[in-house]
Amino acid sequence: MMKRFFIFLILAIVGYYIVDVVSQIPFGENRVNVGDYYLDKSPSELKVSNTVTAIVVNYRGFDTLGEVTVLFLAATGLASIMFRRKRKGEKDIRAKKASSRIIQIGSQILFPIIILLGAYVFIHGHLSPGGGFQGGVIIATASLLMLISYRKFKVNHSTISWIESIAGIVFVLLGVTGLILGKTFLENFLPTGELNNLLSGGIIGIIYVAVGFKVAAELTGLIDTLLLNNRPEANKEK
Amino acid sequence: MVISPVQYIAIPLIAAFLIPLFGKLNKELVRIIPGLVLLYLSYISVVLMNQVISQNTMIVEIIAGWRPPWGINLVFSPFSGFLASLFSMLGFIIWMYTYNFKREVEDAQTEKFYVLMMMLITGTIGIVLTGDIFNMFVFLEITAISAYSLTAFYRERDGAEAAFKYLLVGSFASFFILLAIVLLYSQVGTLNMADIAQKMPDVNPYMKGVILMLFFVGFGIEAEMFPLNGWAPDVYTQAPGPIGAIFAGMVVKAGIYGLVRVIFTLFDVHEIFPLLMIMGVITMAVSEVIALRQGKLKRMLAYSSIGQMGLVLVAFGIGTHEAVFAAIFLMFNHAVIKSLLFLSGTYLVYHSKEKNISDLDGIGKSLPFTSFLFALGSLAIVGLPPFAGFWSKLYILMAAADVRLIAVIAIILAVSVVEIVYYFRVLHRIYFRERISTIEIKIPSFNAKISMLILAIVIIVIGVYPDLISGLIERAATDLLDKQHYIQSVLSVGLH
Amino acid sequence: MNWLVIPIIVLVILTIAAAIYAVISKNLLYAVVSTGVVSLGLSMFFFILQAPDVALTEAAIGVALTTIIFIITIRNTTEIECCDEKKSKIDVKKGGEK
Amino acid sequence: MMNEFLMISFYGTAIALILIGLYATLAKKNLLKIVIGLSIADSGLNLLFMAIGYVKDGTAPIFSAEVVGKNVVMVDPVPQALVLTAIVIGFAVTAVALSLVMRLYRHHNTAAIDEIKNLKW
Repeated sequence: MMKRFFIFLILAIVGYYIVDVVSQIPFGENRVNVGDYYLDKSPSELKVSNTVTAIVVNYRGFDTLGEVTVLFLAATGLASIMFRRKRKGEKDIRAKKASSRIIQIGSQILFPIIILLGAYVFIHGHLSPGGGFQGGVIIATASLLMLISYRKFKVNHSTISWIESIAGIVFVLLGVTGLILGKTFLENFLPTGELNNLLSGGIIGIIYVAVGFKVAAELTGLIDTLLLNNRPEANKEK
Repeated sequence: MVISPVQYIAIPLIAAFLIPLFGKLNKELVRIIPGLVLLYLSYISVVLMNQVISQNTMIVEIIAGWRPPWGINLVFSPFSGFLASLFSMLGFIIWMYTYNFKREVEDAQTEKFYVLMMMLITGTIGIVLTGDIFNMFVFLEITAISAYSLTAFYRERDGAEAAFKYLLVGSFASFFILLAIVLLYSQVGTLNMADIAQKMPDVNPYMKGVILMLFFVGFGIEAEMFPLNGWAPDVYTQAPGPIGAIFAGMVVKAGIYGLVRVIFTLFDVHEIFPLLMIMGVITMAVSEVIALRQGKLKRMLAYSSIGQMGLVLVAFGIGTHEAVFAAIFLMFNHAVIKSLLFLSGTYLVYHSKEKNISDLDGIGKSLPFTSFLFALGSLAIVGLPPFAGFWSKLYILMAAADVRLIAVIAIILAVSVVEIVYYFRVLHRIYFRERISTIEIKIPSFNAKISMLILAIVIIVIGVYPDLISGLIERAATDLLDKQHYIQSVLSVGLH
Repeated sequence: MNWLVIPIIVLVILTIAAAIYAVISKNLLYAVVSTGVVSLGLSMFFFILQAPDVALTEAAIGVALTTIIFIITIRNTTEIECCDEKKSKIDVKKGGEK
Repeated sequence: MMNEFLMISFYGTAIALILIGLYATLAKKNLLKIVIGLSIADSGLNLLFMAIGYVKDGTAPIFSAEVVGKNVVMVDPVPQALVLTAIVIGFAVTAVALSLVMRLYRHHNTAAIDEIKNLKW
């Protein structure tokens, strides 16, 4: 009872101040801030039509590098947390029973389509909404579909870690290349091309594709780790 | 390629992405690569620190070719550079300790352990080096996620429970920090810390106060401030020993860095200083008293660590140049000494199930070297001469005396007595009791001995010649207090 | 100007109601699904706020992936929230629900 | 008028989500409910940030062929980029939290906080 009272007290205080502060922030107003600069420079200098992509990959590309690292660490940490010794003769069992034929055929048809969609999304990240993260997630969803509909569908962890590592290294090395060429880390060193053209924006497109591969590989690995653990008898372990 | 601060982040990242591949080639590479990386980071620390001190500047590195406030930048100033160097060197020493640690752990797990450990260190370095507030949040999350996973590393302990607790509290911290960043952005329209500092006088004071409180709570959790430190003792107890040393030596220091950077540079609001001091005093007094009652060695060390953090907060709360100097000195000392205590303490209770202090009876004879180093660390941390801890405590007392804070001095002295009592209780058990327990004894490996020895030598050398390092710390304190210089150096980069 | 009003009101109510239901529901599976609904509402909010990038991300991560990993977790653990028998007994004595 | 309506609905929803999420995290005894609470609170924060970046009558910050060369108002792209990052980070934290929940369940065979008390809470 006492605890509940304290919780409501804390919530009341936090709530009061948030409401009070937020209501002082004018809504819908065009403030002077760094965003204007990006809106100004992104189409004219970087030739990237999607300003959000320009910010995510170039202006604040360092954040994105950190973000990819966060996902990488989450996948690593999750595998470390869920790690269990295999008992003798134990095999990886995923779902209890195989899905119905309809689902299997359906996912077989959908799988390549979803992969294509994901690839499209991250290749066009600098032109239209979407990009490496969204595309990567879409591809991961496709492999999830296969994982749940086929009992024997195996994710090759070796391939995944190759893709993951290479994509990550491509990202960092593209950054370091800028440094070697006498510019700064992650600075664009390729010609920027024409606005609204697939080959525009210099290294932005390449980085976003690398991010897409990395995110897709990481999330697929992450879901597979979670699913492998998915068996009732595992719960009884002490 | 010229040496530049961005290598602090880029090199460990490449290594982290490569380790899973190298792990397939050779199991030993997984253990060696992080060491090489940390050694290289220590090397660039020396070069950059030398450059900063001799040219009396700060190195501001632009990333992606956009100068501040539009791009992200890294600032290697005397203060942040000092901490980054400390973290990389301490990281290397701790790596040396872990090299032969727990060889029985499976290969797949070893690989993850090293990736996470290296990224934990990199995350803390990123927090201190970055000049962008949102980027700091990202690095905070990198640190946090590696920390959660490492806390739950051992399956035979209650690590998952401690990690969940840590995750819960840590998520609150990042929630508050992110909320503060959001509100700050709505007020100043920028994320670069120098730019924020410059535009801060225009923000209305009420808004400023609320945002500062949010930052205060958020970073306070990371810095183990009372009453937000419930996670710390469990995490220290459950995490692997060397990781405990990293938590005490680096993660918490990075939290303190965030707190003081926000208070001193971003906001420069002097009204917060008394609050900082009061929170520090409470943190110190409460946790040291609790430490007195602990039966488990690592819990005791954890509470002692919280207490020392309280002392750091008190010193920053005094706010004068001398006090800030003393606070940074104490941060350095605490990082080194508490690491030594955790590293040696881990071997003292290696096979003990309960990790109780009572298991230590008479261990001084069976593990003379480790026990000696533990004793040395204990003497240093309570502030006895001629060890490093003495000087920082003395400077803090002097700084407090300068501004006539008699009550604070009295509390610090009283707390020191408590500290002496509980550390000597442990030493008494180690040296003046007969060994009765039948717990197996683990002899530290050679590299672990070397790494502990290096820390001990640092403690003694700094204790005898504090001037070796006080020059650097003096510059760090000046840097932290000189907000205008920071703003100018960052915003003028790349103008010509 | 006004064609947006009704959809927004519906969206606000839907999102908040789903959030509240996610918190109070005793069945964790329902709670997780309503968290997904919150994400869906959020993604529509982002679309209205002219942020297609974020809307797409929220739809992909918040609605799909987060819900999936929650469901995997529930399949591995338990579906029912309340495990505290003592407390529910007291509730019964007091004449609480059920 | 419309502007006030939008302000109240966006800010209001965001704050409501934040408070509901925080309540669940603080008051609930079930580990999964706590994680759900965290994720709802994060969502609220993201919405708040997006609402702050909104500009009246602005379009999405994408210079597609129809927009180039015309004088259009665009919404602030920075919050969008940051929220993108925040969503991904939130997902990572949720994933780690859930794996911890599963491990706790394996050990204790329960997801109730009251029954997992090997350490002091």
